Amino acid sequence: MNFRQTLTHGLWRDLPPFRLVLGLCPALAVTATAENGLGMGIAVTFVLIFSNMFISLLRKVIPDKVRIASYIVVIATLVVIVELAMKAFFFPLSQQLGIYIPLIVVNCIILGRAEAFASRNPVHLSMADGLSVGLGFSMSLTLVGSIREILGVGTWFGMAVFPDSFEPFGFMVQAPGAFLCLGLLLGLMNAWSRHRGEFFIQT
Amino acid sequence: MDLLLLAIGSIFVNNILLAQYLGNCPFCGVSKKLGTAIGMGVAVIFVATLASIFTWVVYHYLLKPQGLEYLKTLVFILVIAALVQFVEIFIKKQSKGLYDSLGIFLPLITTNCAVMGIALLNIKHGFGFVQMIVFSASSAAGFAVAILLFASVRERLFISSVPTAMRGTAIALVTAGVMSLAFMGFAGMTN
Amino acid sequence: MLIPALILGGIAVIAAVGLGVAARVFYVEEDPRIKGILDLLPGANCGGCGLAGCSACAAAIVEGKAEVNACVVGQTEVARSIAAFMGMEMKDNEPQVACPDCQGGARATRKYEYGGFDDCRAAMLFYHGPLKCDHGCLGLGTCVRACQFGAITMGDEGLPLFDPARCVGCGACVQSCPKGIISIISETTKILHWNLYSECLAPCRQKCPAQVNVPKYIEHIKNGEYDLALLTVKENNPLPLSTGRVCPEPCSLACRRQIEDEPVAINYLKRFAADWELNSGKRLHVPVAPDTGKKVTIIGGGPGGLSAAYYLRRLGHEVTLFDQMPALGGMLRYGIPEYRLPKAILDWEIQGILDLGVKARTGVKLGRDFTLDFLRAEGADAIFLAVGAWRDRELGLSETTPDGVVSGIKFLEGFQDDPLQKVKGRSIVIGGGNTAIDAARTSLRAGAESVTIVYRRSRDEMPANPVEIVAAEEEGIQFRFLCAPNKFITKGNQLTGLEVLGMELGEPDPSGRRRPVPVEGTEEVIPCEQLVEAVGQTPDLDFLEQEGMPALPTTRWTTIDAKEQTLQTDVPYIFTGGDCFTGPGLMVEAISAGRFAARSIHFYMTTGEIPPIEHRQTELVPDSIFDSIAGVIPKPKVHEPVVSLEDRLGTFKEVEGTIDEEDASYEARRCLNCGTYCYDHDMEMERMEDGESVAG
Amino acid sequence: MREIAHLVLVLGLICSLSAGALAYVRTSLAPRIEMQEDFYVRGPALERLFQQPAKELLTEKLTVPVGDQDYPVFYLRQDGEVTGLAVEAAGKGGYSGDIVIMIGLDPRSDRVLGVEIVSHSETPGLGAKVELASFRQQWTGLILDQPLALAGDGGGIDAITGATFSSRAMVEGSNQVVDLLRDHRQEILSLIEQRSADGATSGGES
Repeated sequence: MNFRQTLTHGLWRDLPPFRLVLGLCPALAVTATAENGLGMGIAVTFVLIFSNMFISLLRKVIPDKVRIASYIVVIATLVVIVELAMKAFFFPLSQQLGIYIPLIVVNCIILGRAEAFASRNPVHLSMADGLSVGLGFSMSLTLVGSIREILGVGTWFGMAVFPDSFEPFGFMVQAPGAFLCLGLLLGLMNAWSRHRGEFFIQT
Repeated sequence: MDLLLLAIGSIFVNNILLAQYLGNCPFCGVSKKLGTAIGMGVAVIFVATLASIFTWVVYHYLLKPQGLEYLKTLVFILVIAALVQFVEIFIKKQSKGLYDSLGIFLPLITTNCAVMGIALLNIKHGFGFVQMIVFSASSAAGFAVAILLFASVRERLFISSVPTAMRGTAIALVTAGVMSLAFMGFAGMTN
Repeated sequence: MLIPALILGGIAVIAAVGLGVAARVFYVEEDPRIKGILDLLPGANCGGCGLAGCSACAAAIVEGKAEVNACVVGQTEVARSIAAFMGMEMKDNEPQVACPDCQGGARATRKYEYGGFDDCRAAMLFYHGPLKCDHGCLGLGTCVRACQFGAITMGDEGLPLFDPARCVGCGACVQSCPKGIISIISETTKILHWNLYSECLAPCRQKCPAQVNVPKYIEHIKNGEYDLALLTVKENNPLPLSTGRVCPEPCSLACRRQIEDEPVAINYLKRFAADWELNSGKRLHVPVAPDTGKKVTIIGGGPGGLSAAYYLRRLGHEVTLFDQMPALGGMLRYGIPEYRLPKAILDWEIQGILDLGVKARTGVKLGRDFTLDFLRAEGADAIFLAVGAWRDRELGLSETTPDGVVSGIKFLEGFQDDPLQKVKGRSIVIGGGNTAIDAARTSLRAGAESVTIVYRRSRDEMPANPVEIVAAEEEGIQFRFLCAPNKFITKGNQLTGLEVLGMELGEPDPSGRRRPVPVEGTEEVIPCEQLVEAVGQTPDLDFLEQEGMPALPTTRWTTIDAKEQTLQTDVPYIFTGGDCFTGPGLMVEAISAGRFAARSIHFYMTTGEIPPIEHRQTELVPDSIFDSIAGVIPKPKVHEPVVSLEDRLGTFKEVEGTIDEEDASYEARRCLNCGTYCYDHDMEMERMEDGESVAG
Repeated sequence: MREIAHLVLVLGLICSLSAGALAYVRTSLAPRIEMQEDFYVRGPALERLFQQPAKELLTEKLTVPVGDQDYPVFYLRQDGEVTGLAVEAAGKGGYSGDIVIMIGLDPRSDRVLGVEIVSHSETPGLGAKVELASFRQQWTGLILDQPLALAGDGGGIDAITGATFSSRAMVEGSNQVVDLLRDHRQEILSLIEQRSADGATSGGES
């Protein structure tokens, strides 16, 4: 992959979590509102860029046997930094996201990109990859969050989009709505890929 | 009585999978066959309880006295990863049968956010030791129940007519949504 | 800052040491490849592959239960490195695609109405499915759902349609089909395939010696896909131009349509497709497998040898053809006259085979110019003997052959060398086979005053193609049935007549035909100046007597002895087939033998062992014989354009023409697209709905 | 053995480095985090209880340790007299963890000024109804001299239908405050006196 492809592949071709069916937990858990989705997406993007960077830098130093453990430590460190920074600067958001912030550690996307990309590519490409996948993830999460917020609360990023007479479908902001929304979006995505004649793999 | 309520509450009402969204990757990945789902469920109960005990001890007797609570994420993931790997190596050597039925699921659990999530929730809720054990085991049992039910549904789903675009994970998620809706019905139980 | 660093570092050290020690103490022996693959996998343990984590995935790949691209996270890069690790580099393998083997499906008769789950496997649980047909498609679309690549769709007729462009050959559909109809096949498997009793075979396909998938190519013609139709034919028959002209159509004798009206003119359709390629000006691309490095030598450039050469080449082997005659084609060239098979067309067809990379050496005769031991020493991994049956049988009416008497093959061969030679006076041809008719019709064209065919049985027993007999009658050839040659009448050494004896039919002989018995006192002399003895041929096996030949056993009919199941002779690397193995037979039988030998030779050279074919279909499947068919409206078959009688005499112009596209489409629509148990009875109704007028 | 030592060394080093880095980040961000926490979590509750801007109130923070738990206490002083106390307590036993409440009272009469929810993670539409004013109204005006209880348990607080669990957690939290006041009232008041004396001195100096 050249630089441009690296920079764009996460936006459609490998768009998480739709194309890469990974990182479902945050996609479900924190997308009750568009703001939460965006916040989570930015947090993941930050971790992705820097974990890719450090792992790419360290890829020649780390012995193969402890590479997964080392990656986890690097990722976890970055996650804790995000956690602290969020508390210091975006406190309400950090309250909303709760334990899902520390759980970024076990988000397969990050470890997956680290192993599949950063551990075998130079720094600038790895960071571009992190940015690309991270942006794709933020986009998806914001989209799911927007749909759920608009239908479930009747607002978008806190702004009212429906007249007062609108009775929101409360269940959209709860767990069932999350599953349903993500499932239907995935289906839509598949239909679109098929329409465009692309192959799609999913498990 | 409180403990019983806690257990029932965390199995049904606050089901870790269907209400807290934790552990969805293996939920979608490993729920295609009932047999695999059972193995995974049992393995999660075992590991989650064990990992919770370890992390709880580390947190309360190592991190907290030193004022290092903020390191819990980092420490927990290390402890869980090492623990799981150790248990895997141990079981593989000691009991072939146990390894085949349970052990092979162990690596999958390291990055299962349910396990890490339960460990973190224990701290967040400020549970005591006994509460912690009850909560961990029953939350993991909640995971097992959900994945078992889900695998049964998916086995049926496999032989039914699903629109092409919805096949696979898409329909699985929608089904999970319906199940989650059903689990909301349990909310009245603990009141 | 020091304390946290110490604590965390300490935890890490303890964990690492603990694990290191544990890994030693609790070490378990396992396949080192698992470890190798595990190192290549992302190690995220996400379960995206549907397996229990990366080590389970690695183990599954090693055991072959998972594909090298099982990992969702790793994507192509990881898949490629795993493939490289497993020694399965993407060498240019033949593409493998899924292929269904059922044309019937929903139109098969039902045992009961099924209203359960829309899933074939579920339906199978109830008395093996709702269809009477054991091997037919249930049409519930389980394979459609199993395909991850959108290569299968459900067609209008309740049959899945496969898109080879999208198929990646993953085999998910094969596993999902409870009837085992779908198989993942490459061109190689198609060539090596032989019809089995357990398959769904239309009667025509069962009867065709070359096992051509007749309904499939007719279906393609119906859809206007002439290229696909021809490629379908070429899967089993490399000489469609020639067979399209001279084949006596055993397939159409079995055509189920003749229960209602006339059989489908299958051969006209084949000829139409073949001529379409000829006239299109360019050849269709025929896939050839990657080179195997094995060498095969084929002796005999007739239909059997050409067929074997074609298929062995397509299987990736290096093939050299040897022929004693100056040009390839064997009996097609030297035994079949120009007016039936123009030489230009034959040349074009043979060139197509040579273009695949088959080497040919003509004008060299086994035994005279080279020996089998020599070929072996030259590096041939296998030898295929397809020397045909070139020795004329003789009646032995006199010790010396008078002037004017010639044997059938010699006579016809002479016209290949000099097409313009003339036949003077009255001509008699003895015999009732195709060679006799060919000789008679050739004589007529070469200027004979009159031509008489003398045959000792009646017309019904004549082995020649009925079409040929009719054409000969039309052209004015006289027939003397129940009439046996008795004595040459000569003047000096010149023939002046033939004394014949009347016969009558007695008890049936072992061949099932009634034995002709002479009737006393019916001698009669037919005056003639020219006489062709066409009373049968035998293989010329004199070369076996030469030095430098391995000891090959022969039979009492002077044919080469070989195992019928494999066509392998007692010398393992020598195979035989065609006329020199069976005695004189049809061209299409020789073509079939060529492919069968190619199969055996391929297995012999690549694996050393030739797997026997279980349940090989050798005669009609009894269930496929119907005595009535419902729902078919009679419609006459098309007729080939023929050259008028006036234009035929004196020239060797091809007599029969090719039907045009419109007729081909009409004729293709007459096909009932049969399976073993089923046929397309909705076809007529459908056509009426289309508003097309129903003729006849 | 060398190999294992190498592995251990690398892993240990990475861990130590990251722990060091984190400790640094943590130290530099700690004051901000605490401020943010107080402002967003406690601020709104305090504002509603005392009808005064949170910024000023938040500076008047005491921490009362009881056992292994710290109770944050805020106060309002008028004319040298403490006219309001706000005590925060974590009510145990909600569905999804503790319900942190803040009870405002007038220390002169022990009359409750109001009860506010600081944080909770209850189910929206069910347990989250503890936020409703109509439910919290039941506390206002009560005198906190004895433990409270739900009506179902023989007390005076009517539980929210369908959310007994959450309601009980609220009551549990209130009872912690009752205990705290009973046992530590003097201690708290003297702490406040001391703090305001310090503040007055420093104020006088400036």
